[in-house]
Amino acid sequence: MYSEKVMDHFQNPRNVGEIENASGVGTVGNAKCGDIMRIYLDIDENDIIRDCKFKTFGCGAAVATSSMATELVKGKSIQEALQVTNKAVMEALDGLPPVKVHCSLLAEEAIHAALWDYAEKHGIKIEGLEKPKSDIHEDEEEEEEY
Amino acid sequence: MYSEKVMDHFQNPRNVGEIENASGVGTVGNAKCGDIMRIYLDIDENDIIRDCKFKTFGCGAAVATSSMATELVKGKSIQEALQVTNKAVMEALDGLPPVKVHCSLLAEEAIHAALWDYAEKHGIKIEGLEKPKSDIHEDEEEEEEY
Amino acid sequence: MDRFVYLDNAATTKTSPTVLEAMLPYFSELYGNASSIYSIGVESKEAITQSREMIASTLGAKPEEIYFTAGGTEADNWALKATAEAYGGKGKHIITSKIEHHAILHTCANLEKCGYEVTYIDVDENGVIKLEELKKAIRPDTILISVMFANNEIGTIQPIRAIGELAAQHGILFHTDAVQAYGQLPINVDELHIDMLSSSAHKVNGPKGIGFLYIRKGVKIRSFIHGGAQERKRRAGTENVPAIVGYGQAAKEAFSSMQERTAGERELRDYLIDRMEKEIPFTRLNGDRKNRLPNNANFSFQFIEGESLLIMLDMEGICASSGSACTSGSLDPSHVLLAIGLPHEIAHGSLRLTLGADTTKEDIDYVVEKTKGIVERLRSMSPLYEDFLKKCQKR
Amino acid sequence: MDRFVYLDNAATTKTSPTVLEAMLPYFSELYGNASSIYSIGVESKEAITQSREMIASTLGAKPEEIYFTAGGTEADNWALKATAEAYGGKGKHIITSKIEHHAILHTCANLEKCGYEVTYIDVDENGVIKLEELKKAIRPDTILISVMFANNEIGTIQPIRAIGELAAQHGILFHTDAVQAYGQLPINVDELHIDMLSSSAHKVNGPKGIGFLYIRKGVKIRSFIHGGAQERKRRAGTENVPAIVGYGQAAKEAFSSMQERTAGERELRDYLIDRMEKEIPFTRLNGDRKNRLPNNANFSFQFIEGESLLIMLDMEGICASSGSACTSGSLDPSHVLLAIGLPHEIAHGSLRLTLGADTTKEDIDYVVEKTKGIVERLRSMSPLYEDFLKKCQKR
Ligand SMILES: Cc1ncc(COP(=O)(O)O)c(C=O)c1O
Ligand SMILES: Cc1ncc(COP(=O)(O)O)c(C=O)c1O
Repeated sequence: MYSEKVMDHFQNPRNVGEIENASGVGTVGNAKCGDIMRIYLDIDENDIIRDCKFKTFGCGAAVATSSMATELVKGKSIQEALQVTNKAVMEALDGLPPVKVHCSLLAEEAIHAALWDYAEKHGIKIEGLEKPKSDIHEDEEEEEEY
Repeated sequence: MYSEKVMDHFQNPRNVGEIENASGVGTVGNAKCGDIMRIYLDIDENDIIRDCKFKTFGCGAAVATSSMATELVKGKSIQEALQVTNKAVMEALDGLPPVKVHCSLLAEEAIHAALWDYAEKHGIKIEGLEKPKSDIHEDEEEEEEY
Repeated sequence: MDRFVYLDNAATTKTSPTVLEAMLPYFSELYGNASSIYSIGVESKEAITQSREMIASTLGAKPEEIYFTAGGTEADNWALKATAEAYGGKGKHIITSKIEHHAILHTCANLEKCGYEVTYIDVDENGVIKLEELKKAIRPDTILISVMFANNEIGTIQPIRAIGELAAQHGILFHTDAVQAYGQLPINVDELHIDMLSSSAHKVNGPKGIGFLYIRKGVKIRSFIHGGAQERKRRAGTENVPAIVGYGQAAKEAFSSMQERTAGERELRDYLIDRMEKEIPFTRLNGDRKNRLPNNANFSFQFIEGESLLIMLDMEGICASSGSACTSGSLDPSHVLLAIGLPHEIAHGSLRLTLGADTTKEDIDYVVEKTKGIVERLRSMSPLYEDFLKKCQKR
Repeated sequence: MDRFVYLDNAATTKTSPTVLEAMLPYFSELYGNASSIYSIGVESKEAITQSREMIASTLGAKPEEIYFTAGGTEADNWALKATAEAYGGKGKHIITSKIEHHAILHTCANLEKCGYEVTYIDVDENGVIKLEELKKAIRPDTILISVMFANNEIGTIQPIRAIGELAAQHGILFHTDAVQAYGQLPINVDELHIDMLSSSAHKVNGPKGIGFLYIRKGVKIRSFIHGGAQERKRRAGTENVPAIVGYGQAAKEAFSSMQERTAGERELRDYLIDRMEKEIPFTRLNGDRKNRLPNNANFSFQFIEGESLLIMLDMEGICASSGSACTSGSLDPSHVLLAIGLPHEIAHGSLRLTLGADTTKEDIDYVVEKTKGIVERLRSMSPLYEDFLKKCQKR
């Protein structure tokens, strides 16, 4: 069901944990749908993401996309991090099953939420960043139904 | 599906054939339903059935009941022959599958038809013998239907 | 008995030993539920995927258009009832033929009770559907045409492409019961404009209890069996993994051997027909002489009745059938033989012999010899034959 | 991985090797169509008769009340739809429970679309149906009550006798989905006033793709699958002889071993429950502690999600399930866990372990150890657990 990359990131998730006094924290998803992601960012004075950690309640794909998303934004600038879309996360994981695509959207959203938190805390505005929805399930692709 | 007795009478039917100038001949059944029985009787001056033959177009049970019926009436008086019911034929064959019960009715009817023919030819009336129906399928027991 | 000759392959076939072998691991080793997440479940799922792909490829279909069922009957019921349910708003008229299998005819009868109207198209004396009549039967409220690919009793192959084109021209769904044709004839669902197609594994040396319904992508019929999310939510029930694997293997074997096998069967079949017609008087071949299934021969022997014939053949080790196996026990003669115009007493005396890949010329010779003797014996006991002879003498 | 432990016997079971052995001759040797007249067909028919008799005897039923189907789902669909069709004139109201299998719930949803009205009765926190509510739901137009014998997720056994008596008093038909209970609990259809009962072989070490519907003599429901005259004209389709034979053998084995086997399972299950509850904090046993299937244990581990847990268990060689296997792939948590009142996030973190005859104490110890570690690990990754800990610290 999952690609080897997904399984690797699920079994050995990178960047699990918390960051004390993080520059920004974002939590998205809800327990009703079975996945919640929280991303911690440590952003330096040059707007570079020095460190990034996550905690996730959710399925294998939720964990793997969180892990991959943190990997993809670490060391990037804020503007670069904004370019990390769910597609990029999926591609980096060699794809996801159709029912799990929403997990990658959630990961994208979690990063945006953490950045939004950072911006709010610092009273700045990040160009191209919109207030994140906490729940992305409305966008979810449904399997063909009969 | 069939008892050993039925199979024996089907494989080695007794009294197959015709009787030239028979005292009475009866044919019952119709091709539509898939069985036709013809019984020939040779009746002596004392009303004893000296000989009895049959020809049958039909299934295994039709052949076996014809064979058994001829066996049962051979050597009997006309009045005794009238007592040979379909039940007697079935019992003598150790039973028939429910869908084949009508064959035994047909055999009973064929004997009656031959006796009727005898009576008509000789201008006599046989007590207890009614004009036989040529087709007994109306009486047939249907399997439980849903 | 001298020999065992199985000539009832249209009723059911021997599961090929290699098919059985392919199935075996899925009973007691790889028994995982295909919908589960752990490895032995995933292995089941992959086995199902492979089987589905194999079957799709034999029809020129997409894997996601193949839905496994418990057999041909369920597939037929599904196609008809679900189409009726889904398109009942558009219209309530269905067209089929008079010589369909009971899986179609009795389902149609059920639909008639539920307010649908069914037109049953006639066939000619060879069992070929009357296309002109079919054309005329089409109405604005016709939602489905269901005509079998080839008949199970007399083997006649229907003009499926012509029917498919007709249906397509009128925007009507076209279903075909290909239970007898699948694996015997090349079928391409696109070329023939088939929207739905039923099939059953045990007719092609696969296991019993598994079949499939091909449903063209876009055909919006619903589930017939509701429950779990199996088969893309369209057919519920824990997947019958061993049987599905067996069907995949059987399809593979049937299609890879098709040309050679059916050529051999055709030759033997024609030899059988030839000898029967020449050597047994008052014998009629039923069905189309040319457009017939490669393995089907169906005869009527005048003046005798089918069941007696079958029992006597069985005593000689020969398995055959008369009319359709499903209706044995019934007193009515085959509706197919009546539809091609046979009178009742001749319809009652029919014999279907359906060959398999392993049928030999010796088998055929044996069957012809035995049949000859038995027909003779039964005729000598037949009042109809007696009448016939007397009539001839009088002339 | 150190070990392979299969604890998903409620999803499907290994086909017992002796069951498979009983089936084998019917694939490639005794492959005759059971409706045919010749000897190898008759042998098939006799094998079916024996199997039917065996199964009938396990329920205190008559052989002619057992109708073979392709599985539990088909049996459930048949019972509901055919009752609706046959008794729709009397009324259009059906009563069932909120925790039925989807084979019942989705069929009910389909019937609702067709103009029937369905009342779904609540269960208490242990998953036991609320009898008072059921009583009140009965109306003059109620034609059927369908309540499962035991639940497939949480194992809770329902008060079937009380429901049966209630139905009988009101002259309402009573169907029970006994797919999980059959072979695990003694069942007598007369004593319990059951009119119809569904079952599926692959849940009791029989093959997949075969089940049965018990229909009490006199219940006038019609066919669901129309076609040939098989199963006393009530269920069409070529008989799946090997599977039917396998079911007979599996039933024989399940019932002859029932007492000893379930006693062993009960003991191990209680040991499992005991350890899990003691050794893993924030763990909840779902389902009734006493009135539960002998082989079922169902836990919710707070703060973690089920799929992750399952994958990690799989990596340790442990097969288990979360919610119902049929709905995996779906995002909704189990409707059963929601019905017993669990909040969504706890319902998402459930684990079902269902034992088999060959489960050992060592297996259980291994599973507990591994589960402990995995739950700990997943909690360390869980934002919900983080929040919970922080809340505790604050106090
Ligand atoms: C033409 C045709 N349709 C449908 C069926 C039904 O298939 P099954 O018995 O596998 O359900 C058969 C065979 O019995 C058949 O020959
Ligand atoms: C309670 C219950 N009912 C019905 C079914 C459906 O049975 P099957 O998958 O054999 O069709 C199952 C199992 O999946 C079940 O557990």
